[in-house]
Amino acid sequence: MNTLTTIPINHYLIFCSMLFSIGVIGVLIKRNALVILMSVELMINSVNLLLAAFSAYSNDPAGQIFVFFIMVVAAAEVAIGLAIFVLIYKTTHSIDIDVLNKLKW
Amino acid sequence: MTILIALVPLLPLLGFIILGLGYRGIPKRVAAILGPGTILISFILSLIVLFNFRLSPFAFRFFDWISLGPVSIPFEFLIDSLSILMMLIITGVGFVIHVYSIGYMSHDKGFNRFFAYMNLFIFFMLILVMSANYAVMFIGWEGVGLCSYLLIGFWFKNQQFNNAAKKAFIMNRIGDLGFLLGMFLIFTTFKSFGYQVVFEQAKTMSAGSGTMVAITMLLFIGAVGKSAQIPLYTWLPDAMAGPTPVSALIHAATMVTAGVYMVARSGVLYVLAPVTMEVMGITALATMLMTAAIAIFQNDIKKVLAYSTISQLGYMFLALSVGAFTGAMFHLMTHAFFKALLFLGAGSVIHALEGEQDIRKMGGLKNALPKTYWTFLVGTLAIAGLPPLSGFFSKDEILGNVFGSSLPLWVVAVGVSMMTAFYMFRLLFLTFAGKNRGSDPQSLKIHESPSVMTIPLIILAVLAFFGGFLNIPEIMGGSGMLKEFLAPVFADAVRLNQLQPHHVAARLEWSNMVVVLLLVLLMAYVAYRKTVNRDPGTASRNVLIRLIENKFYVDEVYDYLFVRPALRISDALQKFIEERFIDRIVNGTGTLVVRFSNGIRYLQSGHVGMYLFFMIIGILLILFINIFL
Amino acid sequence: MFTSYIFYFLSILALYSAVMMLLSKKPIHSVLYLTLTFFAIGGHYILLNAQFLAIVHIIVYAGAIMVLFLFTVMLLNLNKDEQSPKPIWVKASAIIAGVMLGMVLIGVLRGYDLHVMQQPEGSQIGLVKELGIVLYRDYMLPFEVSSILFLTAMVGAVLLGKKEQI
Amino acid sequence: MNSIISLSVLGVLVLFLGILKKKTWLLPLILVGLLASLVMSVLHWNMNRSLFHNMLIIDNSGVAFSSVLIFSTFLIFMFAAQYYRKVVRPLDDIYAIMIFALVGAVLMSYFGNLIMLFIGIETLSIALYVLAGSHKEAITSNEATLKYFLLGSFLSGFLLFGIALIYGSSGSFDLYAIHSYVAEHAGAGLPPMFKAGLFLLIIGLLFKIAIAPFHFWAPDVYEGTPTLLTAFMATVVKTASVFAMYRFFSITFFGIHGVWEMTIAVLAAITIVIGNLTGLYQPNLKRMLAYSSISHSGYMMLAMVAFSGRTANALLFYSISYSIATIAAFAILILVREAMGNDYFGSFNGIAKKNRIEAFTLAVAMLSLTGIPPLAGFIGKYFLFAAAIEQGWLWLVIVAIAGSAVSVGYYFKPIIAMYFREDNGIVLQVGRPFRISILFLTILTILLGFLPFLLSGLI
Amino acid sequence: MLTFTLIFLPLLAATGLFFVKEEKWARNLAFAMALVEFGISIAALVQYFLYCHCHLLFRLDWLASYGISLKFGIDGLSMLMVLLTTFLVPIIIYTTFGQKINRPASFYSLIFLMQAGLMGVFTAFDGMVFYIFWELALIPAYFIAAFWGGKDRIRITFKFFAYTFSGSLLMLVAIIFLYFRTPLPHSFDHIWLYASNLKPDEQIWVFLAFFIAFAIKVPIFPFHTWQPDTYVTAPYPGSMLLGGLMSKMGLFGMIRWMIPITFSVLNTTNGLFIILPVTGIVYASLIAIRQDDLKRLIAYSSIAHLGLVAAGIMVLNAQAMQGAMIQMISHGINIVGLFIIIQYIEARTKTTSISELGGIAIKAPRLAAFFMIILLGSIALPLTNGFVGEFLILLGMFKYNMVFAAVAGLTIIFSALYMLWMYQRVMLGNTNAVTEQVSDLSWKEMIPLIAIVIMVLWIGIFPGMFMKMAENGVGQVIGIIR
Repeated sequence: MNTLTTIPINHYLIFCSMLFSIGVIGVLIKRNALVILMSVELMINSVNLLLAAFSAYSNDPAGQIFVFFIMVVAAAEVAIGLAIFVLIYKTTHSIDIDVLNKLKW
Repeated sequence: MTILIALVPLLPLLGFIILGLGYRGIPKRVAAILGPGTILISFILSLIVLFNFRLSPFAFRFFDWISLGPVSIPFEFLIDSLSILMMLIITGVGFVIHVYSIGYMSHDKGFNRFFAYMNLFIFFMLILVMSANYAVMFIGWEGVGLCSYLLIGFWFKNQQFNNAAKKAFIMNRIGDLGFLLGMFLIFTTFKSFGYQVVFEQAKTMSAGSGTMVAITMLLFIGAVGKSAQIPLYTWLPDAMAGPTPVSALIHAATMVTAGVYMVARSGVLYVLAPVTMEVMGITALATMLMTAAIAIFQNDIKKVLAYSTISQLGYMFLALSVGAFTGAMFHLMTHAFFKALLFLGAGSVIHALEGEQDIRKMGGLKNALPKTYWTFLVGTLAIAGLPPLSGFFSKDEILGNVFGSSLPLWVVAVGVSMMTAFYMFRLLFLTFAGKNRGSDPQSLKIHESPSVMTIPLIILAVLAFFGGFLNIPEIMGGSGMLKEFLAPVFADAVRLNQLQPHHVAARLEWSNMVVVLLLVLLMAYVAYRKTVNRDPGTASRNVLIRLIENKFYVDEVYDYLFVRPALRISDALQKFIEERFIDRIVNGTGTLVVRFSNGIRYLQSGHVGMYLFFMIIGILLILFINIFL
Repeated sequence: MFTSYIFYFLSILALYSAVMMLLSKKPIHSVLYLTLTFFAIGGHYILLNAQFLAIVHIIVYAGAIMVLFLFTVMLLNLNKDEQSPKPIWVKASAIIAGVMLGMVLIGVLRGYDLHVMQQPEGSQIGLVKELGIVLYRDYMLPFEVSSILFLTAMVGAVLLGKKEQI
Repeated sequence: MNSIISLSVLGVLVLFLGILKKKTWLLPLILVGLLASLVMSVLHWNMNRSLFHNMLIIDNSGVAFSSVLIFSTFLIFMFAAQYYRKVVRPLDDIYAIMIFALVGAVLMSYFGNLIMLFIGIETLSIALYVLAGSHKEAITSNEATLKYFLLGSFLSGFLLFGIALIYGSSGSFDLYAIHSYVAEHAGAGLPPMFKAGLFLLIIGLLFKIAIAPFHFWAPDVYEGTPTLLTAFMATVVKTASVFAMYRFFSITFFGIHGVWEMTIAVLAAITIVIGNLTGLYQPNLKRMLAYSSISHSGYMMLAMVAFSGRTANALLFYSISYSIATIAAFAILILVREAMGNDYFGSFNGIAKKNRIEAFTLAVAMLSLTGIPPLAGFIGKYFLFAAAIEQGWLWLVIVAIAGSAVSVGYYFKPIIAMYFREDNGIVLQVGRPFRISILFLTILTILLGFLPFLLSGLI
Repeated sequence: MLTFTLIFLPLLAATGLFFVKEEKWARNLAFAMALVEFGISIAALVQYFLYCHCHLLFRLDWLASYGISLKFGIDGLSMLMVLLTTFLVPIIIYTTFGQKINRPASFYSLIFLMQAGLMGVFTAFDGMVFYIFWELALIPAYFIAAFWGGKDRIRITFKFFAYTFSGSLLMLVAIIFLYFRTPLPHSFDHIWLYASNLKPDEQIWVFLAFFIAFAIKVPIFPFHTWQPDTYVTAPYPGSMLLGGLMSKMGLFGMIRWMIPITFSVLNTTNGLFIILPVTGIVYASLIAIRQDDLKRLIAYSSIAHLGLVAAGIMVLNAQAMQGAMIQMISHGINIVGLFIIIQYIEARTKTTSISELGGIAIKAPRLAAFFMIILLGSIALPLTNGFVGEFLILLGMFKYNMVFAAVAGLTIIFSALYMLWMYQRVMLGNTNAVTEQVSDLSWKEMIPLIAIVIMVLWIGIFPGMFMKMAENGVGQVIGIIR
């Protein structure tokens, strides 16, 4: 397992960027709040991987610690997010983001 | 002495203050004493001054009026023969007219107010002539304008009269602006407003320089306004709206001659600006001719006299323009006498006819109003220039000088003299001779004025008769008293005058006199033939006469050229510039912001998707610009 | 060589399932694809010798979060097609924007050259022991503070979820 | 540090009290606890040390900032009783979450490590997602929380990406380490990866501050959120984020400017324009205050753009003046809304007649926000403008004053309504503590205007 | 200390009055306070003349680290303006006696707040403090006009506020900008600001910022459109404050700040900026001729008169500037007098429309007399206050440029034209249904007018004392220009 010598870090960077962009595209094109949240999770995961890669290649544990914290936070965020979706579903029977647009202008 | 001189203007002021503050509280009798009384004392004081006067000018200051670094304007009087002459005329004639007014205004509600204004007028007029510098003169200059305004509009219930008053004030103000600018130019040139300083320095300046011309022209504009010359004369006929004593005092004897006084006072400056002198001569000539012509066809007794006044003022300016300063002052004085007399006489007629002013409805008043008739006759003869009345001497002095200066001018002047004789006799005959053309009930009540009015008439008649003897020309064996008296004042001006009139041979002068006299008598006869026992309303009318009858349509032309455009411009400015341009820009900016705001708020569409999109675009731009550019 | 094959395999798997997550119409499919992506990322962690992260990742994401998602989908009965997908131009421009973002990021990161460790072989930082020491020595405070965060999330979720009205 | 602990304990205590159903104890406990925390926070003055391996850096600016945050929260809690007086249940959860949010905010003003920043932001954000939706039966509240959550979590992804890139290039999360990296590379120009990370991080913060084009959430969320919590959002959250940004810049870019200045200047200008212009057309006070808060974010960025030794103080002063005026405005809004049922300007018509103190408070608040001397808002603006002009950002200042001029248009709407329009005859129901609080805010606004030196030389 | 009291007392009065409930008390207290303030200003005058050239300085550190200190002082310029303010405020308060005022306590409180602002503006020797008081004076003015105003007041007064506030913001930028160009250590002190070192193009911008701010306040054509509406809609005391005092703030600001700092712009632009006020004189006069509303007519006349003053200030010579100072005082007194008279007329006839009036002089000769005297003052008849100022301004302008002086001099014709016409249509002629029942002034009503007439004549006949103050103040400014 000599990943660090065989795979240049650039590969990880590019991979993560692509993953991140796919997440962004997902956020932009989807109307279902749940899927949007999933796309956000994808973005965060790409960041996690990026941090882990940096951490591993520079032999510094801090990055991986950060990933750990991100996971913690992400879990909390998802919990809240899902609670919000459930709440909204109760009132509007939909989690389509475009249904709710009373507040504008 | 100082106190005496200070009292001369202060007494009328005191009179004004008491009458003004007391207004309704003071009984008429007190006002009748207080009003003329203060003037009488002033007159006596002036006489005392005269008798103590030793021909050397005498200046003294009371306090600093405006004083700022280089600009120092003391409230200062200058007493010399010229100002003493004017003081005497003002207080003397003023007193007489005040006395007359007691009778004339006796039935008027505004009796006290009238005397208050009259006293104020005397105060300002005295300031005007006594001042030692242009700025203080300007106080009087504007002050008399104010009093003129107040008195023309004395019967302020009548908006016609008010219009006349306003017109007088505005036209005067136009002249005043010229005067003011002239003053400024004097100050920037000579660093002072004081006569003595200015004249001392002016003497050293070369004649005909642009500055001098500008100064004198600007001052002359002031004189044109005040003394009702072309083009600013139209206010004076309208000013006849005021009570007749006002016309006599302000619009004949004193205020309107302020311009003449001012030019004479500034003689040193004027002789250094020949161009201005020429302009002045031409203006004077045109004014004389035009207004004399108009006077011939006027049917309002006071209007005739008003145009006559303008014409006579033209005479004075003509004299000034040839450098005959003494002549001008002399005529000013005699004119004050006989024109005041004529106005008061006219006032007596109007008083008797209870307000009727149209001479076509008069006639045959000779018997009903004997004292008025006789005094009026004296006035007419005086103004027509029959020897040995005052008008003869003063006119002769001017004509003599004009003759020596330029023959064409003389011819016109003589022509005007003839016209004067014609319209005055026409007036006289239409009013007093023949049958009464008025309605019958009117003629029943006609009665002579009370003696408080006739005595002033008689006094003035005496003055008009004998006033000329003050300055009997040398060829008639006179000593030229007035000339000598005024000589120190005009010495510099006469010495520096470039257009010195030629001295005319005595024989020629005599013959001129005779010619003029004969012509005047001829005109008197023509007037008699034309008027007596003829209905004045039926004369044939051609275009020229209609033109003159309508006063050359000058008022209409002014209305068309200045008044209406001004109003129209005012409306246009209000509507187009103010509301549609400036205010619209201001409001438009506001509206634009609001509109923009209304537009921009739709960015906030309420859709999360849109917000995400904008954010992504923002992020992209920020990254791209910062990293790749 | 072998590791690089694994790398490419995992990467392609991750990208593929990520794209499929977007393309699938039904939320439940999306959830499953995302889970697949997460597993692939977990593989990457192992590849990077970050064993602790790999384990936590699988437990937290695949185990907890994705199950939460699934529960929600079931709970809300969302397992049907999106009623009206976004208009095509919105999608197109979204994709253009996303692709541009990716290009910008790749452009930024492409030239990156990390100074490689002398002994990458001996790297033990990803192990539980190593990380534990660092976490409880240097990062003790954030560790403690995140309890506040959790507490907030907990209370918040209850607040939002419970029936009671305020 | 002590204040963080005490606040956390306070939050937990509040939850316990909720469990014990001691409703009446809640608010007094919170207020006392907040005051105690404030005291503890202030006691750190001149401590100047770093804790837990640079996780927290206690310095004077941090102390000042966190004190402001605690103080603002305290003020907001002063109005809580009135706002929730018809609610029967204990509300311990909402209060606890507010206090936890405050903990996050305080962390943001002490952080010395990006991890702490991240955790602080996320604590704050998660708490706010909940708070925004806490009025569950109101559909607007639902919408607010959904929008805030979606946009917030999306942007926190970018924030994280930025942190990752910064870590990748500088090799550390520690601010001092990053600073030494920046100082090392400042001469040759920072590598693109670091710059990208930097900007993504900044964007994450700009989102919280509501700078255009990341401001879109603000009006909608502010309007939908329960009013008391909107006040919290508009003041505590915004100032905490601005402080965090300042802290990040002041440590990592100490002595080195220019990398981010232009970007932020342009964004600030756009924000000022959009905030003020859009604010002009708003028919209700709450939404108008949202736009007002956006434009004020723009003004605060002026200080960031003109970065100097005085920036901290200018920000401090400005945020205090902004916070007290905004809180006062929201306080009156709470009253009027309670009486009239909506926040349209029409509801304010003629209330000055019967409610002099309330109208006066709102008027002073509006004037202070407009920046009329001698109120606190003017002094705050003056500091910002002066800083910007000193650094040569004249054009930005011109934009800012143009914005100020436009802002008169909406800040005067409530004043005109209250004082000059026909009376609608309402009498606001105001409790004594509430009235004392708003009076206190008004006096503070005036006092700070007259005696700005109390705060101006602090840090 | 007197200086401080002059500023602080109105503030105190404003705060105190706010809490007075009883209407009568508020009234009497306000009047008493105004008189006390007047007394203090007289004391300051005495002190000023006793120790001439001492500026009665008062200084207190405020924001020392930002170079701002509360520096106030009274020199010749300030003294004149302070006297004007303290003289007019009691008169204005007096005219409200007998009027029914909604919420009197707030009303008087605002008047005093405004007075405090004015005092600060006129005595500040520190740029930033000047600005602060400048705005402080605006707020009460706005509230007075908008709360107690007439028709369409909300829109009009808002325009007024927004317009003037925008202008002052420009000035704020200019002042701050100047601050960073002052010699080290930077300071807002006027001496430092005067010594600021500007590049030529910077000077133009600074000048423009100042000029626009002041021009809006005065107002100078074409920045005047807020003014006629505001004067019409504001209550009488408000119009008096605006016309009599607030407009002077702009002119005073020009002399105190704009001219000493950026006079070279005026030198290099060859009178470009003087064209505006001079145009305004003719423009506003022409518009005034056709106005039908008395207040609006006064408003336009005010634009014309103040345009002359502004032009006088900007020709940069001693006479014109001193004249401008005198004229500011005169205009303040006259316009307040005119507004008082219009107020009396409206109180009697319920209208200010000229075309509906007429013949009042028959019924109310005292009113007519006062009106005439004040009117004469405002059309600059010699021996009234208007003349002295206009005379000096025109003289100074004449030295600068004859054409400007000639055009500006048209004001003496135009002002007579519209004022007399107004007088004629309102006071003269015969009475009509509206004016039939007009009663004459009572003694109580005459008191303020008597005070004003005394000032009209005093300044007109013995302007020496005022000149001395103006000379002293202007002398410093001119000294800087040279």
